[in-house]
Amino acid sequence: MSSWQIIQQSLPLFEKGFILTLWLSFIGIIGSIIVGLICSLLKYFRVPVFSQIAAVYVEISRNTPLLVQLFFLYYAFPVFGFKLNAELCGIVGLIFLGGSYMAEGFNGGFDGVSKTQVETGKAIGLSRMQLARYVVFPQGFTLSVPALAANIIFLIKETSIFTVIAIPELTNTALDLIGMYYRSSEYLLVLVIGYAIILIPLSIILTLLEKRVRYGAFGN
Amino acid sequence: MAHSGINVLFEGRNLIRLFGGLWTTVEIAAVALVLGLILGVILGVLRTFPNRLLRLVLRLYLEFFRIVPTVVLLFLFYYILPKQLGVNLPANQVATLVFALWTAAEMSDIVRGALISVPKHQRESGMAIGLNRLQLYRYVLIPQAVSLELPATINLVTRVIKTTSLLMLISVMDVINVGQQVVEANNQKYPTGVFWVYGIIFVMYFAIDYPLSWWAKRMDKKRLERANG
Amino acid sequence: SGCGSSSKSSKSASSSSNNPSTVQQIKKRGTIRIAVFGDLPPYGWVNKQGQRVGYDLTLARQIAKDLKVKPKFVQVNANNRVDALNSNKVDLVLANFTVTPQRKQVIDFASPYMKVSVGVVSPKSKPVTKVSQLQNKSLIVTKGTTAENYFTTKQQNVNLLKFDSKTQQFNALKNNRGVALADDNSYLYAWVKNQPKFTVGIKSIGPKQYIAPAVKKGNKSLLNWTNKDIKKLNNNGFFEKDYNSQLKPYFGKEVRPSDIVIK
Amino acid sequence: MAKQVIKVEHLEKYYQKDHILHDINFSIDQGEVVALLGPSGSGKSTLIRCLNGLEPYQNGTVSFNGDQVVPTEKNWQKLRQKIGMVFQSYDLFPNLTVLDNILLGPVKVQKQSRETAKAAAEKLLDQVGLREYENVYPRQLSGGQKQRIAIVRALALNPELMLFDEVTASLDPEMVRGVLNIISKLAQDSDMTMIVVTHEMNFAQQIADRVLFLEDGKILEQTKGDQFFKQPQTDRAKEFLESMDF
Amino acid sequence: MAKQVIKVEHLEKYYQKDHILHDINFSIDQGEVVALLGPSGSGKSTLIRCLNGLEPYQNGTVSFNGDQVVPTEKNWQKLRQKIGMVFQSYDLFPNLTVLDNILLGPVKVQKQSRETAKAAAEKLLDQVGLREYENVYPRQLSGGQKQRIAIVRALALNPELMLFDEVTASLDPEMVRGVLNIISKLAQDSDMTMIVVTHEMNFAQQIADRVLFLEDGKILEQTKGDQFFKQPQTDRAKEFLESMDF
Ligand SMILES: Nc1ncnc2c1ncn2[C@@H]1O[C@H](COP(=O)(O)OP(=O)(O)OP(=O)(O)O)[C@@H](O)[C@H]1O
Ligand SMILES: Nc1ncnc2c1ncn2[C@@H]1O[C@H](COP(=O)(O)OP(=O)(O)OP(=O)(O)O)[C@@H](O)[C@H]1O
Ligand SMILES: [Mg+2]
Ligand SMILES: [Mg+2]
Repeated sequence: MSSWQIIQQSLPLFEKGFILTLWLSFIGIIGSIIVGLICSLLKYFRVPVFSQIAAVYVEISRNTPLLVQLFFLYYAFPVFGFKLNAELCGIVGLIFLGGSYMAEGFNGGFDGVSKTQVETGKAIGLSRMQLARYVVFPQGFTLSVPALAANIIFLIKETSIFTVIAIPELTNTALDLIGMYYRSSEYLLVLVIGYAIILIPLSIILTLLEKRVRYGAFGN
Repeated sequence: MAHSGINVLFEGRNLIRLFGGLWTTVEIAAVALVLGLILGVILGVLRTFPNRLLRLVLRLYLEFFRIVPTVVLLFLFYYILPKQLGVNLPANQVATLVFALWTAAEMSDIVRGALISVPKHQRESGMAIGLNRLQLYRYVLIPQAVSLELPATINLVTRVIKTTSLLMLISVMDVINVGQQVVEANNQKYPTGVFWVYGIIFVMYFAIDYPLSWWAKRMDKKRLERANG
Repeated sequence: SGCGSSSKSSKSASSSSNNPSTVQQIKKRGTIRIAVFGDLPPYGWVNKQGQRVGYDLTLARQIAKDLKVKPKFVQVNANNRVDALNSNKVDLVLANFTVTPQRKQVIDFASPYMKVSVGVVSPKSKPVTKVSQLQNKSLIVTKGTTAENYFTTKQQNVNLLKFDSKTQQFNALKNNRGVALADDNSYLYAWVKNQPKFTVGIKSIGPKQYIAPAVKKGNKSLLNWTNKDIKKLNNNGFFEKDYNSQLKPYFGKEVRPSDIVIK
Repeated sequence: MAKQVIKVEHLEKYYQKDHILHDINFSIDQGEVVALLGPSGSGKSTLIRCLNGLEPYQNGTVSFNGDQVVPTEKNWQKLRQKIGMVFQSYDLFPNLTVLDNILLGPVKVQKQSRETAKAAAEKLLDQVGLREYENVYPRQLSGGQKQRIAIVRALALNPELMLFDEVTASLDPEMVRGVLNIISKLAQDSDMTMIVVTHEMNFAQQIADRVLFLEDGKILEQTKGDQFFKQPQTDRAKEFLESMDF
Repeated sequence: MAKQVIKVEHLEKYYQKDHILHDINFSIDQGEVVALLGPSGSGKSTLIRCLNGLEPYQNGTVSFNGDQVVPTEKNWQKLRQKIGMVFQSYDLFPNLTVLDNILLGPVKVQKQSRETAKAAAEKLLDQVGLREYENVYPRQLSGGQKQRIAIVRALALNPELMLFDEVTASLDPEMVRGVLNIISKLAQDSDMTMIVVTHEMNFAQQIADRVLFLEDGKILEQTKGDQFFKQPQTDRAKEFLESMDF
């Protein structure tokens, strides 16, 4: 069979994997942003106990590989009767990892708001809440956009690791086909193209967004 | 029962083997980092040169490594390189090569970013005393860029170390692969062994990466304070 | 096109004189690189002392000994056995490699040394004894195995959960991630012996199949040598000895040497 | 006797181990304009930042309108509505329009109605000649314009005390004049109590009722405005004045 | 007749579409000190940056010692050894000690031996009163000290022409004087040819043999120093001078 036929025959399977990759990434990213924002807010408002818990979580999550996190969730936790299906494991794992990355992104933005801006806000009598609402958050979100964009791309790529817990996303599909039909060049090519189709347009969109946001708020 | 599962680590040479696997991991990461960081600095410098073609080529190199997930990179290099190009390397060296090239790509962007954020007047002062381009980079720009980029570089290092967990997929006897062997070989005696084996691997990665992240964070904080104060 | 022609030329080059895996080359090098499993007791695994042992490993060492070279083991998963050969990572695969028509197209098998067929293991509490019980249920397999191939092509309404390694697939079964697991029956016998809660409910489906050493396509030199060596080993009873030392302790009473060893 | 707006007694300030302000004592009456002069690093900024609680101090007291401030963040936050402050850097909020910058305090902090606050703000904008810019974003303004808006923003809260910290230091020389003019006018026409840190001696001479001369965190002299510039009491102040004009 | 050090003819400079410098013509004789004055944004920095090739220009010529400069990067790089330049921001290299900052040019560019260069550098350091700082890093210096070192660094190459671009603009007021003194001394005692951009009118008056007054990228007038300050020829210059002192 020619390479082209091989590729054509595999396309329906890849399409399924592609959609799954997109879908898992989407949920994972939304979840990560929510978790990250919560952690970041806990830190910003120095909520006792919870902010410490969030800090510990962030460190654990940031400093261990997703693969090991997934192994834990998927293989080790069920030993103690805590069992999630593979897709849920993947999503939980991705959010567990992404939450801390997003939290760091938001923190960076909030910390990046200049000290004089904060002091100016205080000087006109804004309360801590008001300072956050009118000064720190609007400027901080803008500042964190580049980091968040980088995290989004990063998380999408991390879904390739889901292959180890038998989720038939893109990478898993390719490795599986290679195992059955031994045409690794063709399948890996399709795989790379699959990621490129997702990531190239996305990275262009995010870059544009970054530029726009930056100009919108800090043209000075 | 759960508590006794931990003994799986102390059976035979299991623990030593796990550390041996970790050593393989660290070794690959270390060599890849040394090579990748050096190459990355060179590429980063080249990316600040005015030559458009050069910049385009290096940019494409970066984007390729950015877009293709590391798992896929590993498979590409492990299987495709030998077939299409006739270069044949054992798994550990393939892994080292992939990680080095990936590190270089990411590093080139960090270096470029740091170089262009060295204040413009520093570059111009250098030019004003007659330094040529090489001298400008050698005495003025690179030394200053290094201190600007250090936190980002350390973060890259932690990422590379974490990503070595993928080595298990291409027949490298890394800590996770050894972990799987241990789990399988002791399955019957220690049904909860899987928890402890993956647990210690988790702790190992954390123990390596956390101090590095902490260091990077502290430096970033200091820089922020300096910028603000 | 250009791409195709370059791959063709490299292929022809690798099957001719500069093939690094000829007997001559191997002897010159002094080591033979053999792909084995690392997590499949009792065929290819690593014991708690860190030694590679098992039925395949004993054979591998014997082959190296007969070649008068040292063995160098490369651990593989089922789905990279073919590529390990094709990308010249190894000279020989001794990783429970089942002979199939598709595989024969891309690599060369030597004479078989073991018989198997696909079996299905399931919990004793909910045993699966007929393939029809698997309709629309999740069945655990490892990527690149004959079991996966069989179910993908012959039983398309079974949902497959595909894993990379044996460790992962057995763990998944223990965690009830599927109703059953399909793999070569010989491993399943060994595995259930240690797992009293599970049973090999379907002992054999599909055709009887053979396990054989594999070499890169066109590597006549090593192929012929291996065939001769297997014949010799068969004649002097090596495989029975290997069976008795490596496999017997892991199997229950339901397995006899003649189920496995080719006479 | 005029009402005492602010009174500082035995104020001491440390940064970690560094002793920055030493036993600061002074008080300012309503309507008085005090210039705070002194070499760079003498502690001028630190002192006026202590006066609206942006810097914590380790000892001594600050009283406002006769009431000693219990230095909690909450108390300071309330007081800051009565103490306007303008900084050296043009510190407008880049994410808000000029008008929203000005209204933030009156509307969100003082809970004035937007209409009232807006009317007042527009009057102030008229005074600084920037009424037409009310709907633009700060990035579209020049440095001098930004700084004038910052003054308006502080005034919009109707403060009883205004603190100016080198408000012209980062302006282009040609822009300086407009901003100083506005402060002069404010000092002369209104009854505003002010503390002004500046390096523009001519300007200081023109507006100051009194001069506090600070060095190394100590008040070296407190002298009437005219007298300070003609006949400073200390040698250090004399030397300082000389160095200030080439 | 004195030697003509630099001559500019019909110089035109654009940033993309913006026409920044319009038909600039002037020349400077050896030993002459020219003050380049003008409002912010008038193109002063751009002009002097064109004179040592830091900015490319689109039309016209620059001649140095009678030779027209063929504007390639290589040529400029050689010429820059003869043209010292000091910028507004303290632009010492933070990664090198004071001495290494100064020696970088003489040793690496001019290939002098380190000993010779060091002896010369120390002499210059003595002149600006900073000999004892030769082994410290720039961050340990005050702004005025840094700027004096920057001047020494430029002088160490023994340039025939010195360009100063608002060298005191980011200094604390008390520091300004020391730096200006050094430039004055250089202007008066040595035979150095200089172009000085400054906003300190007293200083300009004191050192300038001639004033070039720039507005909107055009030279509005070229007048003898004394005369410019007493009796500027154009109204715009008069207005400018008035705005500069409060
Ligand atoms: N955050 C800080 N941490 C430590 N020391 C500080 C801090 N801020 C200021 N200082 C020190 O406090 C002293 C007074 O500083 P301050 O800014 O009040 O001086 P200043 O009189 O306003 O000077 P300038 O005229 O330059 O604005 C200086 O010695 C300074 O180094
Ligand atoms: N890199 C640039 N790109 C586009 N326009 C520029 C650039 N640099 C300067 N300009 C413009 O060129 C004009 C002249 O600028 P220049 O810095 O030479 O003025 P200047 O007289 O030195 O002002 P100042 O006194 O503020 O230093 C200004 O209108 C400025 O906006
Ligand atoms: Mg100050
Ligand atoms: Mg300028």
